[in-house]
Amino acid sequence: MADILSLEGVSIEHRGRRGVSRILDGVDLSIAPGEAVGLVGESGCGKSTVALAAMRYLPRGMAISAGRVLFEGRDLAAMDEGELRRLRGRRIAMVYQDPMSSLNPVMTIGRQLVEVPMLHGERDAARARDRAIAMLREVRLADAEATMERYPHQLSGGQQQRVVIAMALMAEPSLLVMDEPTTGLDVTIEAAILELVRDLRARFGTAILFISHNLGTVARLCDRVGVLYAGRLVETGGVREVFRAPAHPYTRGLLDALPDLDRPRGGARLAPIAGTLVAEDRARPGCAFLPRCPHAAPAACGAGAIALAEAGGAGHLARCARLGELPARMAAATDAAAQAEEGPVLLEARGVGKWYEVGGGMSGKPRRVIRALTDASLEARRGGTLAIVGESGSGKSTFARVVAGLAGEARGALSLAGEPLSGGVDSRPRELLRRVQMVFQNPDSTLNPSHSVGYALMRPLRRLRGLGAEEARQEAARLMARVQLPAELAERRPWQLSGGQRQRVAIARALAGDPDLLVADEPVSALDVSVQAAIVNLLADLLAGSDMALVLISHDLALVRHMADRVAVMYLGRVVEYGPAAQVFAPPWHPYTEALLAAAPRPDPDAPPPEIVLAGPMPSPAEEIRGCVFASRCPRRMEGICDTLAPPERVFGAHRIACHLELAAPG
Amino acid sequence: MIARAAATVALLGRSPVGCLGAAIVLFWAAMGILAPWLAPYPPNRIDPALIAYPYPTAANWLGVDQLGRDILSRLMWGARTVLTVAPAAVLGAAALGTLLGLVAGYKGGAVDSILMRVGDTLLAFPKIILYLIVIARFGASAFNIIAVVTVTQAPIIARIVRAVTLDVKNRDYVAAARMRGEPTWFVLLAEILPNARGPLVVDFFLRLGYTVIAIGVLGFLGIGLPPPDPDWGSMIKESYGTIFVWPHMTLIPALAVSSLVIGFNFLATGLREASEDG
Amino acid sequence: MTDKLHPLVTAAGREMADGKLDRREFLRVATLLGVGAGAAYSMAGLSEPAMAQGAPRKGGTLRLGMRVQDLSSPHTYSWIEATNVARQTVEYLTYTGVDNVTRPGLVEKWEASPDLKSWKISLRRDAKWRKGGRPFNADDAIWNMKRMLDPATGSSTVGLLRAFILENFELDEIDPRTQKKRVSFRLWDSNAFRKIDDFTFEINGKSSFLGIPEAMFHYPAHMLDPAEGGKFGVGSNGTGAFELVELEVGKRAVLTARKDGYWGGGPWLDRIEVIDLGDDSAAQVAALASRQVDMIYQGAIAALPAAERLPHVQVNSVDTAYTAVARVQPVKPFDDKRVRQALRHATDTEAVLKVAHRGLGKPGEHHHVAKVHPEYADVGFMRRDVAKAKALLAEAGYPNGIDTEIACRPQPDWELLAVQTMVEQWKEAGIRVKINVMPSAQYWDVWTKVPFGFTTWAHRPLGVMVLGLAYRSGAAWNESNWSNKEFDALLAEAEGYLDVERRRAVVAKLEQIMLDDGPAVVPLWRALFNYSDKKVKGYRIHPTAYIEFKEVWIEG
Amino acid sequence: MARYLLRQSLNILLTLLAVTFLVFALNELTPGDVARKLLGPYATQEQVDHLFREMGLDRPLLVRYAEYVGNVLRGDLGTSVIYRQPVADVLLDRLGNTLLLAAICFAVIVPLSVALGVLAGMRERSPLDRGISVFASICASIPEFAMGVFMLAIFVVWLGVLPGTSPMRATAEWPVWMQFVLPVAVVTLYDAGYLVSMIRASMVEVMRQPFVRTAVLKGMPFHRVVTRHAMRNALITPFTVILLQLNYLVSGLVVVETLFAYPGFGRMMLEAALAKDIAVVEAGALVAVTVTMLTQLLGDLGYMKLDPRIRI
Repeated sequence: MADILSLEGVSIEHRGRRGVSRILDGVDLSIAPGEAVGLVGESGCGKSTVALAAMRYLPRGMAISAGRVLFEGRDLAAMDEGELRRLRGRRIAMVYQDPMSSLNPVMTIGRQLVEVPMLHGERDAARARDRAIAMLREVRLADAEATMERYPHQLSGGQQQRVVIAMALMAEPSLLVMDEPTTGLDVTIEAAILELVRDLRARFGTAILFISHNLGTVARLCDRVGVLYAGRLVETGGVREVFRAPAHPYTRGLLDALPDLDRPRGGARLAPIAGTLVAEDRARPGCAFLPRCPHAAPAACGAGAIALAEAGGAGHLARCARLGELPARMAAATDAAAQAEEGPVLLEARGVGKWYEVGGGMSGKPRRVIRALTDASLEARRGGTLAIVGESGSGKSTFARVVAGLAGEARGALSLAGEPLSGGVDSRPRELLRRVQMVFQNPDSTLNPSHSVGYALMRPLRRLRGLGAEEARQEAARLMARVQLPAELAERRPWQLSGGQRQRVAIARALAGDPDLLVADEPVSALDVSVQAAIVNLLADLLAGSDMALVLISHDLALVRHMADRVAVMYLGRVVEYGPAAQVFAPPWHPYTEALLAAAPRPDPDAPPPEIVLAGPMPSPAEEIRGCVFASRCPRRMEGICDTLAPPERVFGAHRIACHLELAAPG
Repeated sequence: MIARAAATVALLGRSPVGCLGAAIVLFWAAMGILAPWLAPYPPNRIDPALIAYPYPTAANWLGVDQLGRDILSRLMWGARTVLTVAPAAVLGAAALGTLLGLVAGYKGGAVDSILMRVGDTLLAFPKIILYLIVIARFGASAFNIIAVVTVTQAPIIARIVRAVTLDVKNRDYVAAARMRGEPTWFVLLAEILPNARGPLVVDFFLRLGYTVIAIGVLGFLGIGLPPPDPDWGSMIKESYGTIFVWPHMTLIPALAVSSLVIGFNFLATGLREASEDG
Repeated sequence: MTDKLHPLVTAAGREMADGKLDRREFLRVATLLGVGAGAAYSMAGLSEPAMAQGAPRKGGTLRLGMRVQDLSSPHTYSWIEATNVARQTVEYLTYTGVDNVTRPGLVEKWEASPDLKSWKISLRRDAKWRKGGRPFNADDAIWNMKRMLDPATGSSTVGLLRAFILENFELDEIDPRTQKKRVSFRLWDSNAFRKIDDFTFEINGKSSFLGIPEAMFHYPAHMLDPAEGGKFGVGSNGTGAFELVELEVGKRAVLTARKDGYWGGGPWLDRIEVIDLGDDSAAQVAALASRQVDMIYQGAIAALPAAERLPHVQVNSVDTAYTAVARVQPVKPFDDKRVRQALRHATDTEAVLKVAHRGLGKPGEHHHVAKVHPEYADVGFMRRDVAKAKALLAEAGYPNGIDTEIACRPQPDWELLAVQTMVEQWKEAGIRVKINVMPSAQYWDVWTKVPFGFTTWAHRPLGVMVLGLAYRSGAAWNESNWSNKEFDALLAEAEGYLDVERRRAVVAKLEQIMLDDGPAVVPLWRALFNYSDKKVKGYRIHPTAYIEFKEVWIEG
Repeated sequence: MARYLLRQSLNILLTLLAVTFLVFALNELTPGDVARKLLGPYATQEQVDHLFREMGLDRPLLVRYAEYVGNVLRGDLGTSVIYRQPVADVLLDRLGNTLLLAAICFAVIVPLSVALGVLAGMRERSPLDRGISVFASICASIPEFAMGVFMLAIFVVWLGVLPGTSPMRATAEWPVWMQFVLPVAVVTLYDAGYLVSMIRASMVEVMRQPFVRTAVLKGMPFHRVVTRHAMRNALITPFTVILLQLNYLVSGLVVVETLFAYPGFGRMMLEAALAKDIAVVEAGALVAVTVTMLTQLLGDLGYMKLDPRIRI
């Protein structure tokens, strides 16, 4: 049967004020009916452009400069507006990254859904409506009729994405283009959406072009995969072949950079890919990956265009000049140095909580209490890493901010090396400020765009360590060396730095005061995988041999597994499970921990589908919950107990689980 | 800072509208600065002999007004006046508004509520009455006009700065600054304020345009800068009655004031586009 | 008119025959003393000017562009605009013409006692109230006169007749500010107004006063129907030729012709619409140019060039003693008379007239007596002399000139133009003056207080009148706080002479004192002007800016 | 909702009190004497003093303010010094005229600027956008007095097809509607220029939103994407600004009213303020502030209607 979609040597150029740049370079890709093809790559590789090209909806300034995009054999470029309209929504539909902004905020879900059949030949509004309700049921939205009357903002992120998927499937298209459909969603929601898509695909037989930076999601859903780098397809093949036996050094790098959920701390050092993608790489005549490739041979790789070549199994192609000469992939080496013993307790939290009052007063809104964090008792030891894991809204960041003093006065007792660590930064003495520092999540906002890197480092040196200008300058240079940043970056502004570099500066800044406790709130989650690994390694190196304690906040279980000595699992402001990493990652589990582990995506096509898929959204932190906070979503909820009584704490040595279930001690 | 300003100028260079705006503003600025040397006559020199034929001649390129004063010279000196008073007034408003906006946005709570309420009241107050009362009380002088514009525009600027502050104060770099024990003034001025620069600069030029209009309106209503020193609004008012016979006396200053405001607005548009693209 | 001439008429006639009394002044005196205008003209050997400009035509509407003010209390009107509307309904007892000659109005004739203290007033019998048809009688006149002189009314007529017929007395109240008893005034005698019969009454004053008939033409001296309690408005009763039928303050007023016959002949117009155009001169011209109005009450200088060019518009003007003076108070640096002289020497009054008033009028001569005044004495025209001004300043101890500030009003526009022109002229002599323009209302709050100001002075028929009001030591309106004993004495002397030549001789000295020591720069004498459509006939502009519509008609 | 309305009403009352007191107090600061004003420059000082006492002006400021507020609450706005009429009469008449002018302007401005703003913003930086934007920017840059002067020069002086003043009184040549043409045109060009820029900016922003892409990729024709999906969203942000124009149209037309001798509210306020006619100024301030606050309230309510995300 003919391909649904095929890209034949498609090149796309962007003409802007800064000249012409090549976004895609000779991409060949085809999708057969009912097939799911994944497209992976880091940010800036051009994967979203492929999606838009498939719908002939390129942003202004972009145009196809070579090649053709064929839909069911017909060139999209040759179609007129009317034909295109009949195609869009009817034959090809799209699911987008950010469901909230993809839905019109001022129209009801129902109207937005009904539009699709009405645009494509349906005359009977009632029939279109029935169809919309049926489709909402297909995407397993609980109350389909009521959802029709709702506005997008009244739904949770997961529900919104289900609506978008329903909208895409309304006309039963033959191709569904999904552009990062689960990015930004929590892992449990992501798992549920992926399951839904798998299921729908099986029922409707829709072909899927699935675009993601997350190798795990691609592995879970796709038949074939293409790897993009700098606008070029560097490797393509069956998902199993590519993930098991990656042929291109870039693909290998991507896979090796990921922490492994099954390998604990000290198990291995991550293997980052050196450098970052820069604009010049796009125009490189030979291999675009050359400057970052550990196996590059400039003579062979930089000479001229490199064709896709057979790399093992059927249909497994890679674009590498040294395809045959590459050494076999090596198992990551264990790093003995990282296996240091934990020291004495540095940070101790006893019943720490943070409730906010919102509304009331002059705002005219009713007063509500947001229970961001309740009754958290944790400790971090010198030389060790305390990881706090949970989905958004779990209170993990609130804990970090309470420790850092950014959340103001908190409930409960917090102490640092036995001394009380109370109040916000404004009331902490300078010495205490110096001892607790923080690394933030977002590399875009961690540095002030109006200050140079050097200034950002010198300022804390002068304030926290009281250094003079010249001393501070020298010390800043040392700090930069310590985080492996070239000295000349000191004069640069944040926007002239890559995300990874910015995060290094942020770490250097946090280290400036030579702190005892470093709080890192999702330090790598906004970075590309290849860069992520380098930062993780840097943090590990910094910790090794120091008696600094790290509090790591993360949603990524694999990363936590890789870094943590102790792990706390949080849900809706409460610690539901806490203990040494090894014990937390082994049964018995809190049902929530279990669900998180099941949902965590693994870049393994043969990993079994998750057994537990959590339904529904997390309740609002403003709700007062009498029983277990997890009861509303718990797959093992016991009627009458879980939603009325607070769960008891079950203690297995240093391992604590807050659950009503009679959990067996590890045997 | 300088590099950034230079980059902005370079970006502005790519916006034709922005270039045109900058050219107009620079033209008038040059006229104003060079008026003492370029103006063919003293701006207030009255020549009764010229009243009989006030139209443009070789000696008076733009003609003379009803008192026989050279319009070109008055226009140039008027540019000097308006380009002194308007920027001073807007800078005053920007300073006051920025301070209030920073404090309101950063402190939040009651301070915010009170400051914003005061600002709202001021904005709800009919402006013309405020102008009149102040000018009736303290007299029509450049300083008083600056003061009134400062007071009436500050709340608007405070709103802009407050919005930026509310956004920026939750940025991580502000948290980082607080974590190293920086005093509030430092956080406000060194960490938050520079990030409001973009919107403030665009607003600054738009506001300059409005202020030029406001000064013109005051002059036109007869409560503007005191005569005889040339002020474009007053020039229009003084000669408006003669529009049926000597339209040039009115139309020329009207064109001047319009072109300057257009210049400022185009410049602001150019800067906004530059910041969007940059 | 009268059966026998007042002795002073005979005396005046003799003076005129001797060449001592100006013919115009004779006319004024003779008519004030009760001689009919026609008779007075013939006594003076003149013929009375004809008013008619062709055969009047009945019908039509005249639209007048003028501020429409509140009209509710005629006896306290402060502005001519208000009286211009009201006068068409509620008339004056007398009428002083463009020629300074006072003619009968509701009064048919008057006779003064030889000492000018007692005046016998006879009313005409054919003037009837529009409502009720009752004739206008002596009770009506006395009621109006008494009401105007009542302190509770607050009429400016008091100022005119105070010395003649009022006396001060202390009230029982204590003024908390001054800790003295409050002072008020009342008629000096219960017989001050005495009714003789229905159409005759007597006014008895405590001192001599020639100006009674003119005082009855004072702008708030409207004769109201006593039944209406001093109020005026739409439908109010009156003896005049028109009825007020619509009034919207600030917008418009409409008058329609009386239908039951008017005593004075006419009116010719069916309807008068007064349209408020604001103070903006351009609006005036625009309205005139687009024929939205037929007449503008007062021309603004800014609108003059345009009005002159409109083919259908005619500019009416009349020379007056209207002016505005730049006067200083005796505070540093103006405490030195040389500085005051320098100010005058530095002023080119011909240029000011030309520039600020477009040449309409006469250049000022720095003393407040105009050529139109009968007792005007020519003491020489002071040409501008910048060098002399500088020398005087240096002499006074200001070799580098002086810096000061002048207060003035933005309305009427010529005043501001004149100030700007003078300021420019003074600058050359080293007198650097800043201009402080304040709204009119505000200026009238401070006009007697500012050290340096520019103040309008209205037209008054005699030169000594203004001198007495504005320059006599301690006078209420002596805005310049100027005090000169010699001047005061001479002024008192001049006021005592009915003989204009003798007065002129004294006035010459007064003028000389003003030039030497006086506080004022008098830049010009205005010609009052306004605009009317050429189809408007029978109208002559009056130096007081009063408009009388009963003789006006619209040509077909 | 009820809570919101209650709070807003309180808010309006407080602001009204604050503003009236401010006007009262500021007026006290300005030199001048109401009694003198009533009697004119030529009245004697005794007459002035007499009236001053009679009007109770010798009492303390707060007492007089309290009395004023009391009177206002009873519906008595006082008497105008310049018009010598109850303030209510003067105010209602002028306000009526202004409201008529404002209503016509509003009815022209809003559809015009919405249409132009949407047309310009739907395709950012297209020739149509450039054209409309530059035109709007120029219109908004020409001050009303200058625009009035230009129009007057063209249509009255040069062409002679329109009347130069608008006293709202039909004459043989100029029916009332023709007298409205110039004031409305001046206000419309100036104000619409500003609004078009606002709406365009908002429209550009909305057209960049992913949901517009969603609509296009549903297969919806562009004009329907604009009218059905983009327009309503694009009007949310400028909605308050559009309503705020009412504010400007009621109390900000002083220049146009002066230019064309239109007997309106703005000119009344100017004259009253110049003449220190405190009763009129106060009443005018009351009206202006009420209009401001009501438009804000209306804006909030309209917001809620337009944008389901907003709840009050």
